[in-house]
Amino acid sequence: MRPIDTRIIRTIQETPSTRTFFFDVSFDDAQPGQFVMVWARGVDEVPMTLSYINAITVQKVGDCTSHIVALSEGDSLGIRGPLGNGFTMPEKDERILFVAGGVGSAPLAPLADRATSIGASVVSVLGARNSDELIFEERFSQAGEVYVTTDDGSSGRCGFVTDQLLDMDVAMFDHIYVCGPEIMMYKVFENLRDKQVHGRAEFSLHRYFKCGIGVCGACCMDPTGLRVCKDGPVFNGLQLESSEFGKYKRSACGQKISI
Amino acid sequence: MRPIDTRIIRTIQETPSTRTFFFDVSFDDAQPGQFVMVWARGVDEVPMTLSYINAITVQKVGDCTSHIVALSEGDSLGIRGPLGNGFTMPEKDERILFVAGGVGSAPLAPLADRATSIGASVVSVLGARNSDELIFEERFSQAGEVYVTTDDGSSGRCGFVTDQLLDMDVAMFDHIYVCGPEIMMYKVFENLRDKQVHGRAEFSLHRYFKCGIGVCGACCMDPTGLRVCKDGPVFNGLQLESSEFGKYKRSACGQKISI
Amino acid sequence: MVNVTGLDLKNPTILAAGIMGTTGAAMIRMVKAGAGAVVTKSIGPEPKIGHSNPSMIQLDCGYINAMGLPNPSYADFVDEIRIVKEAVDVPVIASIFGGDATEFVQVAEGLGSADPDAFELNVSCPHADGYGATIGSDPALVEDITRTVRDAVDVPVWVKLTPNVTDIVDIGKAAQRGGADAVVAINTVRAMAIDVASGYPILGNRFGGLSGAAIRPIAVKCIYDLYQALDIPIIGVGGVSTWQDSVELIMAGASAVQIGSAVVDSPYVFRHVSNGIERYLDEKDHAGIEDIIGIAHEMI
Amino acid sequence: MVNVTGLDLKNPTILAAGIMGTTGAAMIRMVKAGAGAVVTKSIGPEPKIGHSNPSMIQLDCGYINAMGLPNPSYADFVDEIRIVKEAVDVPVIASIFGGDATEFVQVAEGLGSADPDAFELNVSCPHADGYGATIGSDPALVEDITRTVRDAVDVPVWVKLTPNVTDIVDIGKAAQRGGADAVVAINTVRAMAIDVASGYPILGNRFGGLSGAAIRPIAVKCIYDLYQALDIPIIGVGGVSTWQDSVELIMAGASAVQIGSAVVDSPYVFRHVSNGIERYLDEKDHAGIEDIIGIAHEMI
Ligand SMILES: Cc1cc2nc3c(=O)[nH]c(=O)nc-3n(C[C@H](O)[C@H](O)[C@H](O)COP(=O)(O)OP(=O)(O)OC[C@H]3O[C@@H](n4cnc5c(N)ncnc54)[C@H](O)[C@@H]3O)c2cc1C
Ligand SMILES: Cc1cc2nc3c(=O)[nH]c(=O)nc-3n(C[C@H](O)[C@H](O)[C@H](O)COP(=O)(O)OP(=O)(O)OC[C@H]3O[C@@H](n4cnc5c(N)ncnc54)[C@H](O)[C@@H]3O)c2cc1C
Ligand SMILES: Cc1cc2nc3c(=O)[nH]c(=O)nc-3n(C[C@H](O)[C@H](O)[C@H](O)COP(=O)(O)O)c2cc1C
Ligand SMILES: Cc1cc2nc3c(=O)[nH]c(=O)nc-3n(C[C@H](O)[C@H](O)[C@H](O)COP(=O)(O)O)c2cc1C
Ligand code: FES
Ligand code: FES
Repeated sequence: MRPIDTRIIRTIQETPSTRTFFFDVSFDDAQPGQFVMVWARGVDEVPMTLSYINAITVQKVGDCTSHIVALSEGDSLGIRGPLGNGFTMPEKDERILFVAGGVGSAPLAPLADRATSIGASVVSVLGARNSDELIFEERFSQAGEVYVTTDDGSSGRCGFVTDQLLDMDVAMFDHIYVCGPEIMMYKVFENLRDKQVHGRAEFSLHRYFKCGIGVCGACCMDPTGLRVCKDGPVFNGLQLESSEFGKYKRSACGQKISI
Repeated sequence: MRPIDTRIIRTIQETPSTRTFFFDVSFDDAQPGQFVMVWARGVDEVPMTLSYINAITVQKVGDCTSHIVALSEGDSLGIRGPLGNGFTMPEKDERILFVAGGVGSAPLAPLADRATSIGASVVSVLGARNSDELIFEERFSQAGEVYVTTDDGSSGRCGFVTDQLLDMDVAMFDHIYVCGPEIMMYKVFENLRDKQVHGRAEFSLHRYFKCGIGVCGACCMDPTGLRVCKDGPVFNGLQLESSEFGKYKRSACGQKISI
Repeated sequence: MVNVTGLDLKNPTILAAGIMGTTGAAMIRMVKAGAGAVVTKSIGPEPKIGHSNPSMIQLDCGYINAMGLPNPSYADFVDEIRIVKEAVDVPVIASIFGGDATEFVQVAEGLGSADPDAFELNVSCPHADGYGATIGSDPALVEDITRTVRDAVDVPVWVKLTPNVTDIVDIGKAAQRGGADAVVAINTVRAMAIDVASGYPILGNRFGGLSGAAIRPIAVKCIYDLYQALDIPIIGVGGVSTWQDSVELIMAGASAVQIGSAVVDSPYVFRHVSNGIERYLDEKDHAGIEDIIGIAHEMI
Repeated sequence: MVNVTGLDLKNPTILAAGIMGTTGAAMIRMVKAGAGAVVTKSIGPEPKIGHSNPSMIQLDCGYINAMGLPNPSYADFVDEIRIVKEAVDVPVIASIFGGDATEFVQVAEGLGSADPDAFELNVSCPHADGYGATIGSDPALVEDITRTVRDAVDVPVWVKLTPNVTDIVDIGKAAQRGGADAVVAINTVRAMAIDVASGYPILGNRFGGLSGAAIRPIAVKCIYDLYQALDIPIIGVGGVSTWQDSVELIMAGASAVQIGSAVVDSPYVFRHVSNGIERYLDEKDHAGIEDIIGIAHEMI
């Protein structure tokens, strides 16, 4: 598909560096965890999770995201999607654990909304650098109990999400959904693997995307060759065993970069 | 569409110069009056009406038809279709007149079958050079009364279909369907127009087809520019008023040829 | 109203050469269905029946054809042009071909009495030995033929280009040097389809030209490159079936667009496309099509 | 089993260059999904990040891409080839590019320690200034580079051709004169797409190459023409996604087919296509693919 011309109809400053952009186009078929390719014309095109059925939540990290976060109501973007595979849908009466780090809560929040609406039993662990950087806390609160950890202790527990996990019986959950910086996700993965419950966990991965549709191979994982853009971005913990996950990723030219 | 590879599973010698070829492919959506482009590989591709849902009836007139009539069971042809617009479907209790000349009965016969099955009231006038050249007489008999005319009187009335029409009250029919040599169709057209019932009549026309799908313009009628291959081959009598019909057609290079 | 090379087009959509252009009546029908101008079938010095059938088939992407320039010759066609000219008030452009400059002039002059509003030189048909692209791949021949026709007639001369060359800009520049008033891009792309059941090439001529949606991205690139290099207008053609398609060609640099294969479904494609362009210009507050011709070049 | 230039392919389907060929793991996956051989991403002398995004989009007909030859350089890539070679028993062909003969040889030699089974020279990428088609449109350069690489390595050398030339046969003959063991046809067709909402060319590089179903008829014609003119085998590529598509290329003259864009839906396209070819050969009582290579030329 060609990029769809999408107009920004509302923005919310979520944190000092992160804004949510609501569009006049709604991706009604999108599953939580699916992403779109967001084209800032004349700049670049980058992958972004749908944080609502009609919105993305963008953290400013470089060129393209700086351009995007500076946009206002009425501005437009070119959007291709929804792409990739989302999370496995939880069912009523299932027990769910969300583990989010920073803007990693973006793909999980719509799933939390879904969990709320079906009445699943939810616990969330949200980590952030500081209290300002917490995103979508209310959406997780609506769904169930929320534990917050911050690096500086400005909100919730001082420490990392993994600290919180160590205090919990992760084996009691039917599904564990994880998104955040890879180093954090990998720590969570190790924790869950130690308890042999990583098969119940799904991780939303980030890799450098070029085509975004599963052709070029830029985003392939070692050693399976699974494409993050097409076979992912959501993977089950078992798929990530003995993989590059947590160890390295690839730059735009294909060179390995340590995580 | 590309030509569909179609195998001949049965043939019937209808007359000394005409054979019907049944295919292993059935054009179930085809309406009576629609045609297919028949590709004799290495020779030529020519238009042929579907005389059954899975058959064509071919009269040998030149290169390509000579090649086709020489084919046997097991041989194959490339078929594109069904193409064009067929006849208006008659309804139960309607009174129908068929007027066919020679192999012109091919597009009308499936309509006669249809009329039989819905129980319409049918009269048919079949013309041919001689009794040997009569085609599908039984299919029309099944549908209702049949009048036969032959040029040499070897069967039925000696004379032309128009002679028979003059003896009939054509105004009593709801639909009049006509196919045959253009000179004969035009005579029928004049007859019906004189009685102001040509608006109830439909004629299946022949013109030289190149593309067969309505792009090239080779088959266009004057002065409307209607495409016989796409807007036809079936036209209502009113559409043919003051047209080239009965006067001239075009050769493969576009020059006018008198009828 | 759109002005291209001095001709007033009713709207920016033009019937492409070789499509519904064999008879005056067919062209009149296209005008009634909304064409802002019409180009005739390519006409040559002698009657030509063209290649044997199949001469056009629809593929999963686009169409492939090898008509082989069937035409009744200028002597027989001049009346068809007269018929259109009398019936409609849009420009009628005569597409002509020949084996050399002399034949081109012979045809142009032979059709002259019917007063065509312009000539389009077909130096781009990919499946006519000795004609079309055989000539149109050679800048010197293109320049020579363009100049000779240009000198012989007093209406605009458009030169239709083939994309089947290493650099279409070379050929476009040759046409411009020869005095072309506009170039038309693109003719069909050399192509072939084989029947896998039998191994036979499907077209009677074995190979032919690809048209329709498959070639639009190729046309866009050719038009973009020509716009950057030429001073004369470009008329875009290739795979247009919606107003969006036409706007894409215009943004690449086309001053008007021709529509060919897309008449397959309905001649009203002209009306739909031109209405769509108008709506788009309105919505975007553009005064006219000039505002968007070639704007892709400024979007950096 | 199919033998092409001395390489034993498990089946006639080959992963095309630049598709899922950036990592050893991805290529191994393609082999497991049925590829009879794999071609790597085109590798050059220096790391290259390629053009900015969007670098590939799906159109209504086919795909358009301008990756810009992103690659980690031969020095970093040699290990990826080693990984594939160790894991699978199908030929691994290294696609390489450079700005001149010396660079080509530098890359070929740099990858040599991983023992690629053949080299495919990319002189055909349409959107890499100074590389690819810039070189591949010039018969003299193609001949020179082919000969120089041919002399420097002791495995087969395939030369991948661009269709964006007036006559692909000229380039194919140049490759043959230079000692190519096979030619690969075709690389993508120069093309462009413009966003009508904004006027921006969609690709980061503004233009790129068309692939997928849109170009298959173009590939068929190129292969057909090359088969008529060359003595070396032709490997077909362009728009194959079904076994019928592959048989069409084979009947035109291809000894094997590469598959690129069609992995979009599933890597198992290799298995489906090769199984389909086998079924077809069985049904038609052919002993092997040799029976149908180029048979379109005999069907008259
Ligand atoms: C599936 C997926 C979903 C994502 N969802 C979100 C989201 O909801 N919110 C959010 O803020 N961020 C999200 N990201 C990350 C986001 O894509 C990057 O932050 C963005 O691409 C940075 O672009 P830049 O030009 O601003 O930074 P640059 O300065 O160009 O690069 C900074 C870093 O961003 C990453 N990056 C740059 N370009 C790409 C690319 N084409 N593909 C992948 N990563 C790239 C690289 O790691 C790079 O090192 C997601 C990434 C992926 C893969
Ligand atoms: C809509 C339609 C339906 C037809 N249905 C039947 C049918 O059911 N049975 C039947 O026997 N015939 C039918 N015909 C006529 C049939 O197409 C011609 O008899 C056949 O094309 C002759 O081809 P040839 O090579 O044998 O003869 P040629 O020697 O090539 O030509 C003899 C005459 O056949 C006609 N003809 C040749 N090629 C074409 C063509 N491409 N398109 C149209 N006419 C052509 C011309 O009038 C020509 O003068 C139909 C024609 C049309 C237009
Ligand atoms: C059936 C057919 C006949 C054509 N005949 C001619 C012709 O006579 N002269 C010419 O210059 N171009 C001819 N063309 C090319 C078209 O004018 C046009 O350039 C091409 O089809 C691309 O446009 P489209 O994709 O809108 O069809 C023909 C195309 C088709 C499909
Ligand atoms: C995303 C993408 C990247 C490509 N990269 C290369 C490349 O690095 N080297 C090369 O020779 N061809 C490259 N090609 C061209 C393909 O190998 C192939 O020739 C072309 O895509 C046509 O085949 P297809 O229609 O099956 O995709 C690339 C094509 C695509 C779509
Ligand atoms: S980014 Fe191209 S395959 Fe994933
Ligand atoms: S035969 Fe081409 S339009 Fe009818």
